Amino acid sequence: MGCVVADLKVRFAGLELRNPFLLASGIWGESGDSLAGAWAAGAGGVVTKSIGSLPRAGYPNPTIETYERWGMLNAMGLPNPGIEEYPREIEVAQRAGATIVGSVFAGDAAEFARLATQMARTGVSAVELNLSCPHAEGFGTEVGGTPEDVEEIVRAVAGAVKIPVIAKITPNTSDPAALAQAAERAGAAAVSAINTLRAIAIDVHLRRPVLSHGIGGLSGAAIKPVGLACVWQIFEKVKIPVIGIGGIMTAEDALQYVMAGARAVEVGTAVAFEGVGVFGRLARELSSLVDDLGYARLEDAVGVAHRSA
Amino acid sequence: MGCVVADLKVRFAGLELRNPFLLASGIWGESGDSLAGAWAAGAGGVVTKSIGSLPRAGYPNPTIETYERWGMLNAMGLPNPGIEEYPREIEVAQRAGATIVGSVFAGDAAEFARLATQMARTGVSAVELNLSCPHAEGFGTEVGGTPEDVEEIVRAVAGAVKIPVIAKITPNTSDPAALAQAAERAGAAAVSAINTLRAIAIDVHLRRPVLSHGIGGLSGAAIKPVGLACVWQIFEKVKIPVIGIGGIMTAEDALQYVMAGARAVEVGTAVAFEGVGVFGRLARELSSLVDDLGYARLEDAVGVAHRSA
Amino acid sequence: MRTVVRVTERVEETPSTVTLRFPFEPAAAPGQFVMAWFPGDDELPMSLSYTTGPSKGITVKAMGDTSRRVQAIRPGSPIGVRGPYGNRFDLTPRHILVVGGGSGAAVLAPAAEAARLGGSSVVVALGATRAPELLFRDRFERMGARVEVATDDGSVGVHGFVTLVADRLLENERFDAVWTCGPEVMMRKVVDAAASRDVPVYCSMERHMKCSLGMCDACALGPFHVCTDGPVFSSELLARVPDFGRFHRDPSGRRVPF
Amino acid sequence: MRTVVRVTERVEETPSTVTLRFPFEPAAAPGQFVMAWFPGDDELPMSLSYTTGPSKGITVKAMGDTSRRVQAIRPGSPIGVRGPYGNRFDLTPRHILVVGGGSGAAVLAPAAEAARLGGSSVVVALGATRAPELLFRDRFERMGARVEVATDDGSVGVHGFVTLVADRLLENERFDAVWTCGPEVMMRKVVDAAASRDVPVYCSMERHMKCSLGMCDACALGPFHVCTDGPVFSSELLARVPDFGRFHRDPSGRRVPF
Ligand SMILES: Cc1cc2nc3c(=O)[nH]c(=O)nc-3n(C[C@H](O)[C@H](O)[C@H](O)COP(=O)(O)OP(=O)(O)OC[C@H]3O[C@@H](n4cnc5c(N)ncnc54)[C@H](O)[C@@H]3O)c2cc1C
Ligand SMILES: Cc1cc2nc3c(=O)[nH]c(=O)nc-3n(C[C@H](O)[C@H](O)[C@H](O)COP(=O)(O)OP(=O)(O)OC[C@H]3O[C@@H](n4cnc5c(N)ncnc54)[C@H](O)[C@@H]3O)c2cc1C
Ligand SMILES: Cc1cc2nc3c(=O)[nH]c(=O)nc-3n(C[C@H](O)[C@H](O)[C@H](O)COP(=O)(O)O)c2cc1C
Ligand SMILES: Cc1cc2nc3c(=O)[nH]c(=O)nc-3n(C[C@H](O)[C@H](O)[C@H](O)COP(=O)(O)O)c2cc1C
Ligand code: FES
Ligand code: FES
Repeated sequence: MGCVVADLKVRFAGLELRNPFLLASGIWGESGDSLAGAWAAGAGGVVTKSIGSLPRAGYPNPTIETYERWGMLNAMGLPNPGIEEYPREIEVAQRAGATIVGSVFAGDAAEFARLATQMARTGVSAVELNLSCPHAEGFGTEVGGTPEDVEEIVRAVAGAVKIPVIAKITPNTSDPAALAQAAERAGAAAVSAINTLRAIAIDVHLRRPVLSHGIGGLSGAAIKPVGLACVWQIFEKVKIPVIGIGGIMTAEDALQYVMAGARAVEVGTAVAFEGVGVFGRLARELSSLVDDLGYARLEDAVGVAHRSA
Repeated sequence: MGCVVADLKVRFAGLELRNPFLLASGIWGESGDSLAGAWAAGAGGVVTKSIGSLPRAGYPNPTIETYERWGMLNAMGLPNPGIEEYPREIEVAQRAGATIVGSVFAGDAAEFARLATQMARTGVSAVELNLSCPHAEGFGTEVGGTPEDVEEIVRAVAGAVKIPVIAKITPNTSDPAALAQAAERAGAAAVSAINTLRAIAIDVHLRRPVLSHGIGGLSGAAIKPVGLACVWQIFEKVKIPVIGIGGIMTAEDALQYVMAGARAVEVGTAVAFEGVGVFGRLARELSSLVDDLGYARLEDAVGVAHRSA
Repeated sequence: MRTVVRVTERVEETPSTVTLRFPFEPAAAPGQFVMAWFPGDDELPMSLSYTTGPSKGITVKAMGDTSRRVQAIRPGSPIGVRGPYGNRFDLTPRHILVVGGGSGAAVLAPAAEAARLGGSSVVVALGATRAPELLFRDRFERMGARVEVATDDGSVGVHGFVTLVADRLLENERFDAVWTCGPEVMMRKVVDAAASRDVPVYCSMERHMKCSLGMCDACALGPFHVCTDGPVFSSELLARVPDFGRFHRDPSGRRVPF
Repeated sequence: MRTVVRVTERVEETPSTVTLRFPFEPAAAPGQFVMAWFPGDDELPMSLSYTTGPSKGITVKAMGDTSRRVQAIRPGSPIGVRGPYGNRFDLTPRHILVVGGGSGAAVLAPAAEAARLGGSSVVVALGATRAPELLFRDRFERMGARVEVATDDGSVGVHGFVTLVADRLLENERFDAVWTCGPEVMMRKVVDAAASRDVPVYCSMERHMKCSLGMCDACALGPFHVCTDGPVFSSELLARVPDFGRFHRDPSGRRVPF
């Protein structure tokens, strides 16, 4: 690395991140040691695995399929230790000094509010609502897939907690911006997009779906153009900050999200393909790239691609 | 090739195709010579470019972006010679003996019915309704993105023409099966899925979207898992045949669609990456593969993956 | 697959023609083209007028709105480049007649250069509206080609179309091949003239282009696509194409007679 | 990245252990594992008990429901295999003590074979509930390793845990390294015994696995992931892991004490 000068700090929704790269929910986030590890590797912050009211084992294996380096399919089934057990994991990450966003999932608005309240009590910096898992029966898009659902859930949570509420919305919709607008109306401090795309893998030799759950969610490079479009469309319709997610593998990918309107990004599948060292590399490379392009601060690039469009 | 014995013929919705591989709409389909060329290369049938009431130049360049070998983004903007000019192109393909499906797009149900009627007059074997272009202002998903829209349009067309009506539906929806059910209710002979996924590409050096239209549609291998999930979900909800589309590059991809419930498939982006010779290769390889798996006829494999799920 | 590069050099070749040079690593061969995107403006197919080394070039003639704006591009400006695309001139013929009209010399010059380097002899019939518009005349001479010119206004060389020059050369000399690029009606005449003398002609064809990947059908030329089967077509192949010299297609795919 | 293969051979190694052989081309090293999918049933991490050549193998002990059903799999049945994953045993130590309990010998046998091929000497402390359950005893002997056994019921060898044998061997001989695989409480004892004698121990660890790609966090072991940082961990690293020998995590990520 040559001289790295560009300022990658981002401030939004009451959060201050040392760089825009958050560990995405569901990756390395079930245990406190792993959250701490992602932070130590250079993540700007970490989002926990989505936590529910009760412990869940998730779906049986197979839960994962990969497509070369460009895609991954998963149906984990929201495994998590449950909100009673989880605070001890958060504590481990807190001792390591990590900036933590607590992710929760629930079956209705009241349960979301209850969970978010418990999550807030652990001292996390913000709470992210998983309104968007495409393969969890009774959760995810099944309860948070319409603007009405999003509005009701976010309103309940925003009324219950003092920390910023981030609504994580689905790309499996005709109008992602409408979901973001609903979240904004209901008091969300930010929206994050996208979760995985509803997808499936079939094995022709075995004549069956590969994943035990059948339907899963597609992540990785393949979904970057889709995530970018969601962020692009959301940015044009809401004033609250947007967190971009989907297929970020390089600093350039991240900057594409920023120029489309994101203030921060989350990184998931890249951790599987490259290891957690990806966070250090992304931060270094983004700093150079932002500098090369003549920006003093990353924040100056937020949404700039809209000006020429 | 060793001995190729499996029967690839497919019969559905009044169509009989020599093999299940149709040329997808928008690829090689603006001129009659190209339609004839795809047929000569071994396609089981050809779908025309989507034709509208008037000639359209489409969007200015750039209209295309590619992602290595796994994806492509386009916003052509539905260029087409218009329904008055187009019959002479169909005639060229007819003289070559091609089985032809005429694709049309329109701004409302009445225009769809008018266009389909004109298309039917050319003698095509079926008409495919483009209810699903994600980047055409006033067309595509903007008029055919909800079950109500689909039902109204398909009903108008099915009442106006005698040839089979195929409704091509969008993946940019929370519930693709609901769109297919609407098409079935309204008298569609088949549904085809999927069209491209709404997506965008940003160039960070130029700080702008790459395509002149900004938003485009993602196709190619990247969308195969999504297309398969749409076909899977549609197959569980409708009785009419399904045509699978999205990212088919190999015979195995095609067979995945068939096992998920498709009776035929359309191939688009593979033509750009491999050339039109892809049709001959796919048919040869699928015949062997189907044979290896112990099926006498491809049709015996339709939907089999649902039995084990 | 699109690279954003900065223009390093701008050369006014003729009053209506400008060459832009830029760093672009991928290997290219004479005859090939790139899709050149002028940000905020159109993306256009442009033959590479400089094909060797890491610094490539395109030579743009002022035709319509975009190409006129392109001419104003200064060194340092970014352009998007993808490619190179298409096939190439076959360099094996030993005695070659090059027939260029208008901006056609842009693609013919690097091809002739490569042929000369390979030891072939090259005669160039070069046409333009008027003397200062003769593109790459010096470049052809520097490479050791014999150049014979024609101008519409007779300001230099033969008064009239370059096909007059080509006809005369074909009558007096035995060429192994003819390479031509220019208005299609001109190329059609060259093909007809050479046919009667049994000399194969290779035409660098133009059609409206969008994808340049052999997919969108915009550049259809009979059963071919100019972007992937061409842009260089032999007279033998063109004999099977009724479109040749008769009609092209506008961006909507409608047939437009020449 | 998942290959569907057909089982070519099924060997009943002990009353509760079955080896399945199958064609699988990717190169593998002793210590590595695959994710083996038994269609219609679970996908489980399984050490490769045969790592060389195109025919690989896994050796499955009847533990719970799935592994019991797996044992019924016949030659010709399809299984899905992805991998190999994880790190490998370092083969440089010259005098190695191998301590295997239960199905642990599955991963230790190919490692010991490779070490013997490399010229190292190997002593094996092998434990089981009863004599017929001693896994790969013949295989260890055939490769020229000295084998000392322990059984819970005393039917053969030392009556009691294999750690008794290991302790005695560590006391009487100077080993360059100890390799062990078996119940974690056993491995913890081996590590403690070797620590006092300053011999490094390499443990093949097990945790619940889902992705095996270092992503889902199911296999978290302190700051490590068994699937990508392991499964082989040195006693030096394990000293930094409070979980070791104390708790693992169930499929929901909850801590479960041993
Ligand atoms: C393979 C190929 C190589 C070419 N090489 C050169 C070259 O080296 N130098 C050069 O000056 N020109 C070249 N052209 C022509 C060039 O692409 C443009 O057609 C020309 O610059 C006019 O563009 P315009 O937008 O200014 O004109 P417009 O006013 O838009 O139109 C003038 C003409 O240009 C054509 N045109 C516009 N857009 C395109 C397009 N996307 N593809 C093809 N034709 C188009 C129109 O059909 C019209 O006939 C080449 C074309 C092709 C197909
Ligand atoms: C790296 C590694 C290598 C292994 N190698 C072998 C081997 O060579 N031979 C062998 O017989 N066993 C091996 N195992 C253990 C094996 O994966 C299973 O745990 C065991 O077969 C029991 O499975 P079951 O479903 O029958 O038992 P269950 O009744 O489901 O459970 C019994 C135990 O198996 C564990 N288990 C179930 N699923 C998994 C899973 N996905 N990942 C890890 N543990 C699981 C449970 O935690 C439980 O403690 C290995 C495990 C790991 C992590
Ligand atoms: C294995 C896996 C597990 C995931 N679990 C969750 C989860 O629990 N909650 C959630 O909101 N998103 C979850 N996601 C979605 C990611 O957070 C992210 O939105 C998505 O993977 C796209 O980003 P990527 O392409 O960088 O992976 C999961 C993704 C993967 C691959
Ligand atoms: C360049 C291009 C143009 C397209 N034009 C049309 C069109 O006119 N009408 C239509 O229904 N679909 C159109 N499509 C969508 C394809 O028919 C197909 O649904 C999609 O590309 C997915 O298939 P693929 O991955 O095999 O390309 C177009 C796709 C591409 C790439
Ligand atoms: S430009 Fe699209 S096919 Fe040639
Ligand atoms: S099994 Fe998923 S991280 Fe190891």
